[in-house]
Amino acid sequence: MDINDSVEGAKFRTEVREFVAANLPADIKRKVDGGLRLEKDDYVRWQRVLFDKGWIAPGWPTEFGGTGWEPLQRHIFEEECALGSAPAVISFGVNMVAPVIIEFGNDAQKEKYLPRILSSEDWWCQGYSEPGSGSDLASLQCKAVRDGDDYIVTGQKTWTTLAQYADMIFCLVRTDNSGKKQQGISFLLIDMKSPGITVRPIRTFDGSAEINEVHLEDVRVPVENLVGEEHMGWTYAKFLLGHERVGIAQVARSKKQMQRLKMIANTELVDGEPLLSQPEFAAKIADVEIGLIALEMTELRILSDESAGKAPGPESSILKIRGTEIQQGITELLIEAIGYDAHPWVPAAAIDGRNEPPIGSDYAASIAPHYFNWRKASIYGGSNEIQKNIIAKMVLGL
Amino acid sequence: MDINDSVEGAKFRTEVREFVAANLPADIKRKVDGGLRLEKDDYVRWQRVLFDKGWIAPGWPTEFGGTGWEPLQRHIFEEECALGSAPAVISFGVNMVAPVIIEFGNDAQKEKYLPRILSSEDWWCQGYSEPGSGSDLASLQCKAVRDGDDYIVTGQKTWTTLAQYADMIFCLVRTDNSGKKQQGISFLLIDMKSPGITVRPIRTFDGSAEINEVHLEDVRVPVENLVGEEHMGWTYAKFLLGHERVGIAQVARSKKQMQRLKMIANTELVDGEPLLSQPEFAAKIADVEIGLIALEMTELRILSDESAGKAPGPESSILKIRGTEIQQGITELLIEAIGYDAHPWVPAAAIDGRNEPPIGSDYAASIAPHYFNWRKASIYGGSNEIQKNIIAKMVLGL
Amino acid sequence: MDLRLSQEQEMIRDGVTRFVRDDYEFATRRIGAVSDLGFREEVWQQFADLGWLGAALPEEYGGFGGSAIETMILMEAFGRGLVLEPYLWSVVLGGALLQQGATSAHKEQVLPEISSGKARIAFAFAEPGSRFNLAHIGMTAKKDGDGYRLNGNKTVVYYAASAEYLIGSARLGGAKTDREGIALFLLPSDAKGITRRDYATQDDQRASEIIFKDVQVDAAALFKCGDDALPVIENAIDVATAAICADAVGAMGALREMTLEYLKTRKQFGRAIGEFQVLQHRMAEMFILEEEARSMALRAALMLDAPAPARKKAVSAAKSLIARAGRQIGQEAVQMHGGMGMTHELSVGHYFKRLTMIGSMFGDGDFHRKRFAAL
Amino acid sequence: MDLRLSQEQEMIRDGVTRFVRDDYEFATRRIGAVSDLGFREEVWQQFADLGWLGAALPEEYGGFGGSAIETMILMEAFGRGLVLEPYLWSVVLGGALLQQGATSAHKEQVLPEISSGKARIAFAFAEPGSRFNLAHIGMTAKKDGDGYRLNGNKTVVYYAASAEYLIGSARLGGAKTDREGIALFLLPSDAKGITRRDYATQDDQRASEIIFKDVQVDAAALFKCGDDALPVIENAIDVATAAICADAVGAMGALREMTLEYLKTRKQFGRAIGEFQVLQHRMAEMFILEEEARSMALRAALMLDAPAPARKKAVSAAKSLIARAGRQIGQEAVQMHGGMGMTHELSVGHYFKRLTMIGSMFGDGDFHRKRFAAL
Repeated sequence: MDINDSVEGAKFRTEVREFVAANLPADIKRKVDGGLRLEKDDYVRWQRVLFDKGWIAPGWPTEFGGTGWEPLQRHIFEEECALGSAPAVISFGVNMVAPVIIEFGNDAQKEKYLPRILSSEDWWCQGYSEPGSGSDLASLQCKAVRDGDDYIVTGQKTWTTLAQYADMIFCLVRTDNSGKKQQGISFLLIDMKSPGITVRPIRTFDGSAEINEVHLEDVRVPVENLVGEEHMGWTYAKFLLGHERVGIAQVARSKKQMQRLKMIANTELVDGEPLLSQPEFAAKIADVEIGLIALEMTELRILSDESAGKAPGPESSILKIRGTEIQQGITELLIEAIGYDAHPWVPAAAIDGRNEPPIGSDYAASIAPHYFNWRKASIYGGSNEIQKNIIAKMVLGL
Repeated sequence: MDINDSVEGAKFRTEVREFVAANLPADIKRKVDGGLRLEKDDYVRWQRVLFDKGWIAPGWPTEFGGTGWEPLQRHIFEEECALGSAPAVISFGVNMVAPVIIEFGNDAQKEKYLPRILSSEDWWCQGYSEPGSGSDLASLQCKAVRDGDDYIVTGQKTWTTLAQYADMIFCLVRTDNSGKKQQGISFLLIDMKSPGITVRPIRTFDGSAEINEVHLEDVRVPVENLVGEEHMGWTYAKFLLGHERVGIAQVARSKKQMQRLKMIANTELVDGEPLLSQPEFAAKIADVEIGLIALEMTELRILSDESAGKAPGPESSILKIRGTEIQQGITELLIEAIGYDAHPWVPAAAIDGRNEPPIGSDYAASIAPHYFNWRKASIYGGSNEIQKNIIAKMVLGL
Repeated sequence: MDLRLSQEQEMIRDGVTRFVRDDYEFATRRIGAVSDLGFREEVWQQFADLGWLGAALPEEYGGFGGSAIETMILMEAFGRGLVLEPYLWSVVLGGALLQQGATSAHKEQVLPEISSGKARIAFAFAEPGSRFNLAHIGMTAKKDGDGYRLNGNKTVVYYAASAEYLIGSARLGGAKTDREGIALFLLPSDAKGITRRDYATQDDQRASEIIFKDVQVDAAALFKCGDDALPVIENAIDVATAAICADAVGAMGALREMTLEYLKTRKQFGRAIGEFQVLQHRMAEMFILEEEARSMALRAALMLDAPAPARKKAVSAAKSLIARAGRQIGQEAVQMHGGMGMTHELSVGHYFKRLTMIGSMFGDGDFHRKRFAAL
Repeated sequence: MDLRLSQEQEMIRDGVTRFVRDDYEFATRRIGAVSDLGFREEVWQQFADLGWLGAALPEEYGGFGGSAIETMILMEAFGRGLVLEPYLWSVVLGGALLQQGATSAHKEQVLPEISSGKARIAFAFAEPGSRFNLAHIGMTAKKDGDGYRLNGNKTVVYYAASAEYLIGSARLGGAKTDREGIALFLLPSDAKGITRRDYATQDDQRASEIIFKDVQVDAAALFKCGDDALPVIENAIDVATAAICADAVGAMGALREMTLEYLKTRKQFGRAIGEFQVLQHRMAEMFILEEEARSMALRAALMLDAPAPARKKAVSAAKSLIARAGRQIGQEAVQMHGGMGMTHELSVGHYFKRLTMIGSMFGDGDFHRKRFAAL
């Protein structure tokens, strides 16, 4: 055993680090470091940099444009991108719909969509949740009825992250109502410009507008946009949920936030002493930091098993639960750290290049909204309650 | 509103305090203060002191020997007894079976048993739990079959606290199996000297032997020992569970333990400084102490409602849950406080008047066993899980 | 010991509960929230007419002579409705400062204006870098002729823009965190040399950064100084802290109720999610936390007249527990509402934000735990 | 980065797992627990014969040249069986002290006796009042002719009664908590002037209070002194701490498994209690805690060869998390077993006690969190 990077691993780490340092646009880095709002263009510019380098889709098979990296190598890549202040690659295309297309799609679909995902020409969003079906995803009602060479899709999707930017949506739709609710679901790729689609923003209580309702009214979707077999969509959805383990824990991004927290706690003063030197606060930081170390090591153990050929299993629910708890824990300590400076609500401060001077310290404005916004982390993407159900049933056999 | 004792309340408080100080035998006080083992005789001696004063059964109607105190006055009494290092009055007779006899028993039962309970002539124990029925009390199997003027009782009771001292046991027994499990249960008073009763100690993992199995094999119990109506025992059992709120939170005893914890944390040194002055440890003590203050105030609110005529309700589950959490929290901090001194297992140290010098500090020996033993607090007497079920169903309507 | 409300107190409770339920719905509240003032002047007048502004003020100054219990009753109801009107700041905090600290001239002038709704007060006590230390005062008051000249910066001064009077803490002498050398000044909020930067807070309230630049006040503006000033400030902030604890209890109660309601109606996997035992136990824990918070807010109110160490200990115990309980109840309420809990449309998130802001107001949980343990 | 076991390591793991499962049942273990020695000499010899005593010791001293991973594998299995034999104390801690600190004469003499099972070592490091500070040493070593005279008290010296050798930390000079002036002595456990008071610990292990009164040792008994002694002690205690973390992980695994089994078989309200969602989620949390603990024990073992600051940080992170996880898992396991969990007859309570004692061994959670944060 060896906990250190291998010689090749260390070389690769340096390569990624230097690449990010040299190629990440300075304005994007500034926004990420300052917790400012990223626009669509920011994401796309960075994704195109990765695309040009051939690093946009490490998880794909090499024949479609993947890198052929081992899981641990991918881990290094993710870590160095995050530590270098690169924005996250938006998952919906590269890491969500693409693996489904690669595994279950036909050749035409692969030829049509994969290159456009690689090049960020298409922005994808995810049409899973509906108003009536939150944690109980399989109870979805959005209906697709066959009509000639088309499906006619009617229904509503919700919590659709960044749908306002999207060119395409992958949807779970109900094509049959007769059997168990998990049966009769199909997996459709839908052009967001199709007539009958309306996107309505849902404002969240932190003040941001990153999620949406997507209304579909008699939307015509060519049958060629069906992935795999009709009624088999639940299988593909489950494949997707269990597929992705690299990065789910968000260890590197939490490390980065932890650095920021410590910097801020070292700047804030309590009766002239840094807050960081107050034993009670230092203890809380240490608890989260120790949890983060445990999370990273757990992720490495799982990735190491994966490198050794062990199939992805439900243990990744651990990564989701602890990953979000730690992210939320850091936002909680951040808001604690700044005291009254968390009170002013200054939406303009989230925008890069603002003219007004900050209220309080220059890092303060984004901290409370970030704390509020991040409550979503334990709700979206399979709530932590659902993750615990999965562990109880799939791992513990209860 | 007024949070202070009324003039009469303050006078009464002084009266109780002085009475305890003057009448509690010194050897009993020494044992209670040192966390040493109390023998049957210690409990009985103190109970007889209270009996002679007329204070043994404050909760009873005056006609049977009660004091006629208001709930808040009883609270003062309980507090001053505990702070004065008096041992607790053993509940099974005075506070458990007696209220049932008073409410549902016949005159003969009242005349026979109540005076013997008041004078501590009879030691009672509780025959509720069985090996197969823990939290699911109503599923009990211990069978009573009518035979002339007797019931013949066969079955097993378990977790019977201090049954080794008992003269009498009050038992829930099954007299009918045909309906719902809550029906067909009867409430019997059984002489522990009856042929067919065997008491077997259950050693607990802390090393003590205060609980027992009680085996009943064809035990003849006169029909006159049936309380109330046959098959109606579940009603009486529920009455008993909901009856007693004064003292359930054990606030005064926890205050006493809190004083001890602070004394010890002030004695133990970390690099020459008292452990109590370490911010992390001081914070943990403060959290428990604040919880204790909240518990006391919650109890006072409930007792105040009761004084105003509001019937006891399921809110008392709060007192049970937080009361035991706080008791356990204090034992946890105590074991933390003494470091390595918790490791030696010195059973002889629990006995008053031992000759050996202690290992480590003289307060150390009882701390780890007490921490271990007190894990029972959240299990016995309706586990904290059951208490939360009660709150969810009875208070919140879920 | 008597924890029952008087008949008059029960009447106030019924009245304010009815008002919040019927006349202060979430949609109505929004009108105030988006207005310039941040609340509705007519509601403030209504408070005056109903006698609430004077409920806990002395009768000699136009009040009704009530106690901290009246304040608690009102604040709990206001918390339940996320009421925006600056009762806490003007009546409770401003009123306490004036009652404890002011000259009779000040009292006779200002208190009747407060209880009648004619004027409001804001208290500028926090400064950049002061965190929760009330003695951390860098603003200076220099003797200048018959009066004083004030210079300094105050931060997050709640409801300064809508107040006619400002009370400011300033330093006549001593180092920045000395307990001595502090003075309190009462001045018109539009005094020359005052610059404000107004903003909304995370929870739809209003506050300002205030710069005092060579603000001239006459000698009568000084209403407390020497060794007495800080104890007056501490007492008033304790009074306000007890009140905001009741505010939090009201918000917790509303959150718990709406979450309970959601659990009973929202269906997943073919049944109401309230049938899932995990959520039942977590709701039970929320309920216990709320009851503990209620007990502590009551106790803090009842102990406000106790000697300073006992008063401080009770207030800090309450605030420490309530900061923690408010965070947990808020987080659980959002979590149990799932995605709906994240929306701006539902009130859940707004209660969550309010409880978060209350968490650090007048000192966060750690600050008060430490103050509690040190006493 | 490579986290896979080698083939040899897998063989050791399979062997020791089988041994604990088949030959170290709870009833069998009891024979050792109630014996005079506190464990079974024949089991110790079996460990020697199976190569476990030498698994992590250097080949030149009769060992097999394994690493901290071999120690981790053995300790986790021992933890799973609550194994009583003093592997941790004699082989891991004693071995680390000798390897890092001893003269070659000592190593050549003692290490082969350790790996062959002929002798055992105990390390007397804690003193009354020392708490977890390894530099807090009041025992004195005075130069006396060619040797030294030792005087002082040591507390809770694990498995001193069954050890042939004692290692003691003593002070050649300096004040009680100075990092300098410390020396380590290796001496026969029956040296004249040594008085022991032996006892069982809460978790069925054995320990002693030891008084050193004018104990004469020759110059060769001193095996480390000056600035080097404390780093050697700290390193050895870190090695032992990493090992006891693995021990704890084994105990957690056993507890989690037996609790899971109980949940699947115990019926209440007409169904297995494992069907209650509250217990399912709490079991899931137990499982996560166990996996975190396993990750941290592994990481601590892998970092033992890193430079001292990184090693200390990794060991303290692990011990801090494991102290907390061990407490929670232990408490939950007892609670979910209900009344049965309280009995002496079932092993649950014994695992609980073991995890409690491990919690404070070599420093409790707070101590290690503080050490972690300070580095």
